[in-house]
Amino acid sequence: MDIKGIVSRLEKTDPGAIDRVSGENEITLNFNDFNKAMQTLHDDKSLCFDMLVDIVAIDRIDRMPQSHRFDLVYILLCSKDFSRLLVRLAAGEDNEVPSVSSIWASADWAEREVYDLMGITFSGHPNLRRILTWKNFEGHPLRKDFPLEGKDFDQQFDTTSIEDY
Amino acid sequence: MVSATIDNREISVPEGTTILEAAQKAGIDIPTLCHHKRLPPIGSCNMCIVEINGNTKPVNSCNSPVEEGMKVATDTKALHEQRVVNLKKILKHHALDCPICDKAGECDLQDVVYRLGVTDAPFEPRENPRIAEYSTSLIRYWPERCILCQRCVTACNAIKGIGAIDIKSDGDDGQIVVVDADKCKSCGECLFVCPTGALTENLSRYKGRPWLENRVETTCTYCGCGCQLQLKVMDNRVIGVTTDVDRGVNQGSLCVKGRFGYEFIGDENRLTTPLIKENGEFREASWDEALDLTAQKFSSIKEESGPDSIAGLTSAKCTNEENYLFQKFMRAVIGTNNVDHCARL
Amino acid sequence: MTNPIPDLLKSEVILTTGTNTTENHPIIANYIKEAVTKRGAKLLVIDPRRIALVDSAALWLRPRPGTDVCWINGLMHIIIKEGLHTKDYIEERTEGFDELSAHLEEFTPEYVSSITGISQDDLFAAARMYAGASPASILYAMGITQHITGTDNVKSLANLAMLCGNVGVTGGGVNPLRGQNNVQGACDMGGLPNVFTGYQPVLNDDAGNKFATAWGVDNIFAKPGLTVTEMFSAAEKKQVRAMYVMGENPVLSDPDKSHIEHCIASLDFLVVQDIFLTETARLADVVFPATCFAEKDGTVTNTERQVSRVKKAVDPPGDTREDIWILNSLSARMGYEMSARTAKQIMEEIAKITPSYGGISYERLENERLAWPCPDEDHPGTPVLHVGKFARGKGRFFAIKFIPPFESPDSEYPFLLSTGRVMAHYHTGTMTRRGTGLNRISPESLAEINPVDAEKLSISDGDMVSITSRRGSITVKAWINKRSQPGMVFVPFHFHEAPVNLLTSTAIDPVAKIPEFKVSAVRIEKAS
Amino acid sequence: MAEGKTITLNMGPHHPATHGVLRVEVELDGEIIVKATPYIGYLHRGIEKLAESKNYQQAIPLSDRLDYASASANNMGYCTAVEKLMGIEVPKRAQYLRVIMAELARIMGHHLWIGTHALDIGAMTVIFYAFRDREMIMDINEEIAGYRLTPTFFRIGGVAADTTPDFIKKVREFVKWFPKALQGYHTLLTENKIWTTRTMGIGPISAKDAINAGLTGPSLRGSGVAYDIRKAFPYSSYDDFDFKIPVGEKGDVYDRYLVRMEEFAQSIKIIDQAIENLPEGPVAIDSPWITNPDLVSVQTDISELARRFVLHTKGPVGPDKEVYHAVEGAKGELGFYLVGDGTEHPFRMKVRSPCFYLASALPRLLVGHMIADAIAIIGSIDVVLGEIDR
Amino acid sequence: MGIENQLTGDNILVTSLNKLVNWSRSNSVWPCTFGLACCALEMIATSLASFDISRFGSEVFRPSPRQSDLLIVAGTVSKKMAPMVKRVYDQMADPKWVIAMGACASCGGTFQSYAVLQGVDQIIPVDVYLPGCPPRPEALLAGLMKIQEKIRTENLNQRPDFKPGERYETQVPKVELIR
Repeated sequence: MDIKGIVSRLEKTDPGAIDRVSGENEITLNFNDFNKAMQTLHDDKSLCFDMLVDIVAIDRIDRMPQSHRFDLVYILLCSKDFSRLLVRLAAGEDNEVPSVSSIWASADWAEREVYDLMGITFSGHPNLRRILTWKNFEGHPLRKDFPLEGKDFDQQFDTTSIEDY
Repeated sequence: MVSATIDNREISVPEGTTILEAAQKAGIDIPTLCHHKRLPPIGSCNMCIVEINGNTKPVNSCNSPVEEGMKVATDTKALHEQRVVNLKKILKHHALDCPICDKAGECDLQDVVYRLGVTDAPFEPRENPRIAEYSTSLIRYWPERCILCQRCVTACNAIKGIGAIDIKSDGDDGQIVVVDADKCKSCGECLFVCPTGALTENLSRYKGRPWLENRVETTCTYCGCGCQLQLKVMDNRVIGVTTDVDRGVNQGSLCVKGRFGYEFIGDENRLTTPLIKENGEFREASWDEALDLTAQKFSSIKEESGPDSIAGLTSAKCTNEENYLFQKFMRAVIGTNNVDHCARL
Repeated sequence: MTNPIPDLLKSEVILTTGTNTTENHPIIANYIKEAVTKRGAKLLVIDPRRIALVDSAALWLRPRPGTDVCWINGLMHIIIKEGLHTKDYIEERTEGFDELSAHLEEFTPEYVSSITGISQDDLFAAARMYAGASPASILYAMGITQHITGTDNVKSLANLAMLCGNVGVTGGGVNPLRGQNNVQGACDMGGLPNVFTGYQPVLNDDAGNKFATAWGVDNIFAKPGLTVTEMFSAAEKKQVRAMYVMGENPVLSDPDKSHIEHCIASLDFLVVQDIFLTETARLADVVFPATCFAEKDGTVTNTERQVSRVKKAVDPPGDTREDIWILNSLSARMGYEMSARTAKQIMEEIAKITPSYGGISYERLENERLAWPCPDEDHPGTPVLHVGKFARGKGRFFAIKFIPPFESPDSEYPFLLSTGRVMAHYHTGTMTRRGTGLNRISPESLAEINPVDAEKLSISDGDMVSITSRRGSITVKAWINKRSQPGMVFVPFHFHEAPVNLLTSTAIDPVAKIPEFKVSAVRIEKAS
Repeated sequence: MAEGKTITLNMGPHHPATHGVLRVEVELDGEIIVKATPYIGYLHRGIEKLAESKNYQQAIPLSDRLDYASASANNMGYCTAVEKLMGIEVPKRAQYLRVIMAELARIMGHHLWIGTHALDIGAMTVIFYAFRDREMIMDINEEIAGYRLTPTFFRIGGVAADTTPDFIKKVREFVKWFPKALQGYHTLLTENKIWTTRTMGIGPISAKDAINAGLTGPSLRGSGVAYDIRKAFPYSSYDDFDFKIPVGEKGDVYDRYLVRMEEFAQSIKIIDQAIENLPEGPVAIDSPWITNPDLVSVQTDISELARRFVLHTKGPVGPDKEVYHAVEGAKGELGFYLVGDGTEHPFRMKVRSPCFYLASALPRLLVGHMIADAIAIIGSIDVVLGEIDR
Repeated sequence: MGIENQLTGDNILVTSLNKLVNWSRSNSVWPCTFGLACCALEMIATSLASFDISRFGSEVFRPSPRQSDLLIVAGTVSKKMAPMVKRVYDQMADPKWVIAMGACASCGGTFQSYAVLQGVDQIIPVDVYLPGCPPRPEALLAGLMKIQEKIRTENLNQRPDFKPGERYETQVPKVELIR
């Protein structure tokens, strides 16, 4: 289904959800009715985006004070006609993004990875904890203000300092 | 105000601004080589040619002013070919030593070649290499890399008003020649504006590439002008000084002390540990021992003959914060007003 | 400086006296040349030496050293006689004009030209040039201040500027060119015996109490302390028994070197804190290794009162610590805990108790440079001083009498010595004589002697000559050129091989206590 | 176990059958798996953070080391994504060469899969035959790119070098030889009684669950969904070749095995068509902003030397845009989400790794099976830890 | 520890026996399958038909550290994996040797990042470093030959592991029953 069809369908089911449409397959959703819109994207018969391909978190620290810091892009796929849709959501540094793991099972690990590397918390996630780094790792590496070589690059490494789940 | 269109973009600029400045203000980037923001227009490289009102005879945009109702095209096919031919003529004189040249990585010639996508230079390179006739003890001239763009000569005359160098001839053996040897103060103005590696610093033992070193913006430590300059630092060593054209009162230009006086920072006989004199000889001491001895001496002298028996000399070479702390130390801790510094020398 | 440096581009006439700007302030010389060549300004140079500025000068007066008050009064005499002074500006904004004009009666052109050696029509041309143009700015430096009449010279320049309505206007002003990168800052920060920070006088009590409470100390003496020259004489008389020298090299930079060394020897305890083992540090009991400008964070104030940032680029060598750390730990060991640890916190502390630095903070300095006085956060700083009305209300004219210099040439010491700086070196050469670069430019000390004198003393260029004064003698290489006047010799003071301050006298200006470096009587002979 | 007591067993991270450093904490009720929670991150190197400090050309070797079993397939993903960001078109010959290298890489990946998968279940000899054929592909890699496992043969705007005569000969040899070898695998395994009992009906996943869990590639096609990026979103002139998409029905280990074996054959068909009608022409886009000048002209020509220096220090500039582009890697949809910011460094590079989602589906696959079947299931989804942890 | 305790001291009888022990050890170095990343594939390729590590007596790749003498650290050692590497090394019986295969194991290689241990020699002693990313199978065989050469020229009581305290003290891992 092409972008115009999707937008018109969404306007009918939950009006005001779409903030703006950009590019050939990207829509931006408002924060507070984000969860409902995603649910309709998945359940609605004619849309049926039944696969969440990936969740991308981008740290836009350079435009910090004026606008929000993080951009979350959900890549959805409809397995009927193999059409792809990018859903963008703007998230500030401290607000909790509603989790979509109840809608798509693949979101479970994807959201854990975004939490681990970027530090965005998801409300309603079954067990939101670190997945790639270890339990007592401080900081979120993919943030722009995190040094590439880590905070203790020049100290002697000691294995007992690593605690894991 | 004069209004004209550049690449069908409406612009209106004050009388007398050149087409190049107007284009830059409108965000159009015309390739240039001999133009420098700090210098008056030179117009020796013909990179910035534009077509005016459709006639195909190109005009240098860096030194021709905007007239009312002028229609300018900055990037047509003919212009591109003409620029490529001009660039090839310039490249004819240029030596093949990018890998060993200090300026590689930040060289304007490289950027223009990369941008215009020149892929060959059919002209015959020169047979006999040119012998350098201009070099000061601090600035080295590589005649083989000189593209005769005359930026250095203009800088020496326009900014510093000295006029110590000039260009010999435009032909095959053209190079910089010294007009008046003892007028040159080695201020490095020519070095600063040189687009290629023809004029390089002849001082620092350590060489760095622009993407390896980081540049720290600071104020010069010598005279009272307070020029803003950037220290080039590579693995904890200052290897050079550069400036930024639109920073501070000096707008990019420096004097010989500011540009070349950085060797003392990494000098080997810098003091590195506290010293205490015992019967005429200095011996190294730890910080605690030296500080304790000083504190104890000051306190005992203060008790015996009062706070006014101690005097302090701060310095005009320390920062404001250090001066403030010093006089606070003398006035609050020692309790005397005997504080002075060398404002009088 | 009352006006910022770029203001020079707006002045019609630039009067420079007592400053070799091309060698000591090259960037300001840039602006002067740009003003002269591009903006059509006229340059009036009044300097005994033939400095490089003279090439682009419209008129060059060559007074005998030490006669500055005389020719300034002479110019004012002519301006008033020809009615070129700005009457309404004087009426409305100054006081003491009639007393001044009465005093100027005796400074007729003939009397002035006999004293200073400047021809009469030069005096008339200079007076008409300066008074005719508005705005006109005055630049001066050590050539004016390093005399026993230093304060009088500056006051007379102020008189001249106010006479022609050139103070408090853009392109005008009386502008001292400070010699060092933070000498303005050091004075602002209270590095003087008689003032706290921001020139709040020690004498007035509420300033004293304010600082006492701010620093949590019971009381601050309301008695001004000793200046540099007085400190050394007091040390000789055992009144001062200990000294703490930070970043200074008085042995080489203060006048009468042997006197200084003698006083230091009589000290009980001397602490020196510097980046190299200088001549003074060698005589010290304890030496602290300090950091240079590339190894610390902080701010400096340049000659146009602009505060700008100094940022740390490299780590200090060996076990060297920052001066802030040294002072903090020293005061902690003497029982007074200083709370501010970093330069940023110290600047906040300064801003709280110094009105003129009130609005200066590191955040603001990140993207703009502020000229004090800048009382609060959103004040843009004041590039031009005394706009509208003078700081003290009305500008006051002073009737200054002319006093000859302390030592004038006589039969036994026929020549006049003046000390100063060279382009490639800085002060005692602690920093500039380290590397190879600047040493190649000017490797050694050169005494500039006029060809006429060289002829008389049969000295040729490059010979070693010995220069002696009542206090000592040095040998130095001669450089024969037209820069010095006949009967005058110029020697730079950077080189410890030829310590010229052996010759200078300790005569000081009564008010500013600045020694008379520019005029000493000496004798020159060919070194055997 | 009496009274419902269960044992918790730690499989990995150092375990011969976990294909690398995957750790699965399994709760056993006797032999039956009651609960399984996989732990990953033991090979997390921060490739996405490293890519942000490199320029576009320097990040190519990083993409090599994502799914190291089939290196060129990742290069295909990264380079086509960057070219889509910069909006440049790669010459035809380079596209064909890229297809050949990518398909060879897919076959290499499947060789590793069939070898270790069979070894885990007990068929010792398959790995020897599989790696013998894999060596032939390694020789081809070495022939044209100089390195066996991580050739880094792709460049932005084309490929690193043109073909050598030996390369064409070796590829033709391999295309002629491989179907016979494939037939060998079939005789070894497909009708093998032990193989079928150990794999049929084990670890089934319905199409709906597979899609919901984000599975892609052979594991999804095993459940009957014919989703292949080469057909759904064709790239690098894949639509010039005709090949079939093998699809299973029940989605168990055996179906996935059949799908991959069929993919062996299809890839050979693609390579055959590509090598036969390899078009003439340049192998790299001839834009001075992107392609490096050849080494000879650099020694003699200043403009080429200057251009080479700028290309090596700065490199091509990515416009201020965001783009998502996916390719069909050996394990599934390998996507790159690239954010350019007008400089030569990528502002953000997110790798959509298929194995990440395959591993996340493990709990659903393992529960209810015996511990021995877990080995078969892990082998059948064919995860590579370099791509999961990035 | 077995044979060393009885054979200390340097006399004729022992030296020849010394050679015998070293000869037997060097020709049957059993590596532990410790594949972490891309180097693991080259290690597998080395152990299979085309490069055939069994010519050097090392074809027996023991999965459990208890039965292996040589630990080939093949691949990037991330900081999360480091304790496991240390534990596997500690569980190996002495005498044991270590090959750091590839640039990542030797010095962090291309991955100078927050999550990678810059060189496995920070946590365990390494005998042979193999450059390459991944090293060619022939390089791995060359490394193995270096190890064998080292074993052959070793004197029995030189073994650091023989004298307790010299080598890395075996850290007894915290074992708590996982409920």
